[in-house]
Amino acid sequence: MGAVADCSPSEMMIVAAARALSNDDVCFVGIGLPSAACNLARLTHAPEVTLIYESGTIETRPHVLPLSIGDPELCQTALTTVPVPEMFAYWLQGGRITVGFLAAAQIDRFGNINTTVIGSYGRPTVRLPGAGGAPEIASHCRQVFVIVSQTPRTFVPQVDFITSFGHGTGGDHRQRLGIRTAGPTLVVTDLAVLRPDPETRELVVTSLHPGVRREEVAAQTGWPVRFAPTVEETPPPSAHELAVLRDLVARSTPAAAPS
Amino acid sequence: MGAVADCSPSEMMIVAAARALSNDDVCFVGIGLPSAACNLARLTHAPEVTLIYESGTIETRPHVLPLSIGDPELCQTALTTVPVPEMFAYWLQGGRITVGFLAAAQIDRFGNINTTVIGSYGRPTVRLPGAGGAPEIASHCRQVFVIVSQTPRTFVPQVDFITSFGHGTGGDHRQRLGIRTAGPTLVVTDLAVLRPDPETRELVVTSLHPGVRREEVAAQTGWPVRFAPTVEETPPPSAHELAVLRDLVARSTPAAAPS
Amino acid sequence: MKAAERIRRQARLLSLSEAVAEYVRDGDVVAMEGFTHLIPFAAGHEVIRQGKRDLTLVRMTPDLIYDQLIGMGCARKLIFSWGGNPGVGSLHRFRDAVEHGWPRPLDLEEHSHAGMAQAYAAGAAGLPCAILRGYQGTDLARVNPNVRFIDCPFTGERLAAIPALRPDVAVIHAQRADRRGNVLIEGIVGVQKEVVLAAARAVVTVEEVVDDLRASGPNAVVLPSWTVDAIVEAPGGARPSYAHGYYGRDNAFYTAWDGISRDREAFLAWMREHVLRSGGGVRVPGSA
Amino acid sequence: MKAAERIRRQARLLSLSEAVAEYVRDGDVVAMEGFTHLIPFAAGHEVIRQGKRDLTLVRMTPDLIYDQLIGMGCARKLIFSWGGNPGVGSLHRFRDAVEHGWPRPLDLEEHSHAGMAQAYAAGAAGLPCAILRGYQGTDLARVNPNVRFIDCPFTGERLAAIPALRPDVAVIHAQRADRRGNVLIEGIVGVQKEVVLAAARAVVTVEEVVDDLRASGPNAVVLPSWTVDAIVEAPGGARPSYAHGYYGRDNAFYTAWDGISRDREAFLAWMREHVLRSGGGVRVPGSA
Repeated sequence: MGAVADCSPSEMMIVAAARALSNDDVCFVGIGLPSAACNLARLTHAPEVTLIYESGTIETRPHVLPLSIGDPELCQTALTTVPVPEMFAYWLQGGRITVGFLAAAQIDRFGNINTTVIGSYGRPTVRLPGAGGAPEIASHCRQVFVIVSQTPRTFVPQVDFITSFGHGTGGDHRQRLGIRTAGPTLVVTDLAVLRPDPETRELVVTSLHPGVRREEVAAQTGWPVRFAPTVEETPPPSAHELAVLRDLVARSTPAAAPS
Repeated sequence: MGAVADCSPSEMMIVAAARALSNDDVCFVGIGLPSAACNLARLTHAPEVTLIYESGTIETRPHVLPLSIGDPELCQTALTTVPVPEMFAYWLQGGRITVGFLAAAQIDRFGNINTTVIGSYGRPTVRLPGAGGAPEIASHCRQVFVIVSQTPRTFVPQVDFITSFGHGTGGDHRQRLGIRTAGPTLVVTDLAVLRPDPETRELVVTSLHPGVRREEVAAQTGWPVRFAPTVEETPPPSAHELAVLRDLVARSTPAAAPS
Repeated sequence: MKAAERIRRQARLLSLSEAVAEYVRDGDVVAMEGFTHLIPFAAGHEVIRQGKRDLTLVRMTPDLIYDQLIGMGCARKLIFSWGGNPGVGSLHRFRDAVEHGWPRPLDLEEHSHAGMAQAYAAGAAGLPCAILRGYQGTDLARVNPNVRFIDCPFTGERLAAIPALRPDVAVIHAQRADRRGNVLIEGIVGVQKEVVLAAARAVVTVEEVVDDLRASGPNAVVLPSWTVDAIVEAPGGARPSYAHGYYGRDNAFYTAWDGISRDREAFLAWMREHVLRSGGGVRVPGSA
Repeated sequence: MKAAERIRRQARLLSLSEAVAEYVRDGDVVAMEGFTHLIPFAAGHEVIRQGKRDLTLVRMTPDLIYDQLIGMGCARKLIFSWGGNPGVGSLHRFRDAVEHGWPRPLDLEEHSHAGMAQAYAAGAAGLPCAILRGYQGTDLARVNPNVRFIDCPFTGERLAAIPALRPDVAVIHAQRADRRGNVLIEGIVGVQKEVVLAAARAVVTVEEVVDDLRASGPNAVVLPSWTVDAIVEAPGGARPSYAHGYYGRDNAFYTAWDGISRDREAFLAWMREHVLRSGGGVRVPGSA
């Protein structure tokens, strides 16, 4: 329990997300928490993981976390940098990416993601940044990992706007739309790990972070969240994982470092 | 007449074709005679003419005539070299080319060009190389210049196969197909210069090379060729034009140099 | 023979004010591109100083440059695919215009990056539309009538189609131009080549005008002088974004912008101080 | 999590014979690309030596490499856009196969360069088809059922459509690979990136395998090791075509080929002498 006590929920979230990546993955990296998780993986158990940012930077190895999707660090440490139309056409749509790593403003019980508006599109109460690369990341990567803090505001029964299609209304909805990829297979939060039910594709809790109780997760979820038959406890961050993450955060611009 | 006497019909053809280019032109250059004419223009009256070869070489200034469309000389002397899909999409189809300069195996009275087969497509008597870039050069360049030796075999009433669409069956045929460019506006041969009639678009003789008689042109044309109301005499090559052309030919591979 | 004049440009070396005055017109569809890198801030500030109005602004990532143009009332419409302050949060002037119509209402045409990148490529390629496998299941296709679907004539697969983007004027920033007006772009090259080739007019600001372009290798990204109308020497013209090989991204200013832009008055005061009163249009705090 | 294995390749350093034996199979759709530059002759000769049969050969410009494969009876079909000996004349073995069915009949699927280049790009981009403004008024559209037309959903303009090219195996030659298997291509880059990304398998022969790729600038044309299956060190492997930065094009041999290839027996004698009996497969006359 020692390691847990002195690690923040955000650190636990990033570590748990990082562990999902392997050396075999070619990962399309979103900015913020996904970028932190992907680079932690690269700096710990998956030194050969291939990281790609939508700015066109292929096989990049940033020494610090980028603030933007196109920071100088990304191009300077990349194997090569291609034009943006090529990135989306040949590399993403071309089906060369194994994992798309996304954040979310809202995610619903079927893994659909909203980063466009809170409220109605025509008269939004909050205008969010919008789609960026996410819609096609969600449809073209072999699978999608989502990393997001868990609150009733972010975990909603149904998103206000489907920016990135997850499992739609569940079941075989993706296949019915002609989408060939697996979609969201993993959602890592500051409390737990959720995965889609094999049949209904509803997100269910498969692992609780150390010290987190089911009631807390239920309270932070906007729908009556279900738990897998066997719910595991997420292994706490190792001293090494924590040290590498904290070094990475410490040497990055404050704004780029997840708090 | 002095200059004429010691210049070959082929030299007269190349010089007459070269004169049609100006410094303002961005020219998509075919290999062989078109390449000789375009580079002669660049080395004489049009030093700023922009030459582009379909291998992706933009603004190239070869010191010797290339044998192939992608000789090292073309890339080494180019402003930049782009991938072939980009060349055809952004540069040719994008409408950035003022003149497409083509050769032909067969050309008919409406400027349609055949470089595919003599005889039927299924059972050809002669299988020619085929289309290459020509079909889209013919449709996307603002105008097309053709340079070809004039014989009854090459100047036919109707081509066996339309590889590159000229004026079709004449009149407004191009517009009816939704083609927005002028098509063949100039055909230069070893005997004469032909241009399309403004109405019918049939190729008519507008200029005879020095010493060439109408009967010779008629004898070398596979249809009853018509002559413009006023037929000019092509100005003979100047001593300078001839000297530059012969230097260019002399320093190029024998195979690349038009005889 | 004069066809040339209609399609062949010839780059002229102009001052920033001359170039913007001549090539950016009220009511234009204007695309100032640069994907995080090489954002043409100096040119954007000159557009604000000249008080251009009723612009349709086109940009994949509006970024601070369009937050400023929108906040100063230059735009009537925005065509975009991601409108945030990268890594920081909201573009508050963009939000204020969309949520409260201040200083004026802003029409939106919204795409994904993939769609918008291919729409620029289609514009450069002289196609009326782009096709992609995209927008499947998203509400973007529901709210944007410019996202339609066609069937592949061979497989029957349903494909998204978007109209080609063909701005009236493209404005980009690049590292170098030579004295003939040929332009070199290096690093994260984004959609700059596409937007210049897609637009009817093109203005390029550069870090420096040089005798030798110093292109790295035969396949460097070069825009020939005859694809550009105006070259403007504007050193630092991409700050607070960056220019690969010249200066880094001013992440501190991007972070500070969140506070500056949150409040209308604070925003206007900043613009008066740092843009309207500035001649060169390249003075941005934190870019020292 | 194992999705990776299905789509991620990992380049292995193999001998030419190993690579061709493992990745080029009888009946394959094979694309050996290289637009005049970097034509993979060494690999083509190894395909001939290993007696591969019933290949569908795909190449914009068949060039001497396919004239040799066709003359040796390796091909049942050719997908191409220009089938001549550049600047010299006919490809006689190609003509003999088309005109007289020797050594066996050859099916043709014929395109324009523009169509074929976009078909490769569509293959790389995971699209089922490419669209272009092309083939208007030509008989190519009449004789090739793979040229169809669609209407733009916005303007109604008629556009040509071609199925994406997705070869079973791509074979290219490049300047360098590093020890991890990353590949650098410079100069006239043709459609090499597209064909490698479009194909199910990819073999790359290189002039040299080095510690440092020495890419010129951040935007050099590089194929990551995970897009390639086999790297083969084959110095001179593009002769008699050329390798920018290494050796020039053997125009004398291209010219001589006209005489060698005109006669069936002379052709066979040349192939026996210079290809079948050669181990490395990179010995070509005039390439000294």
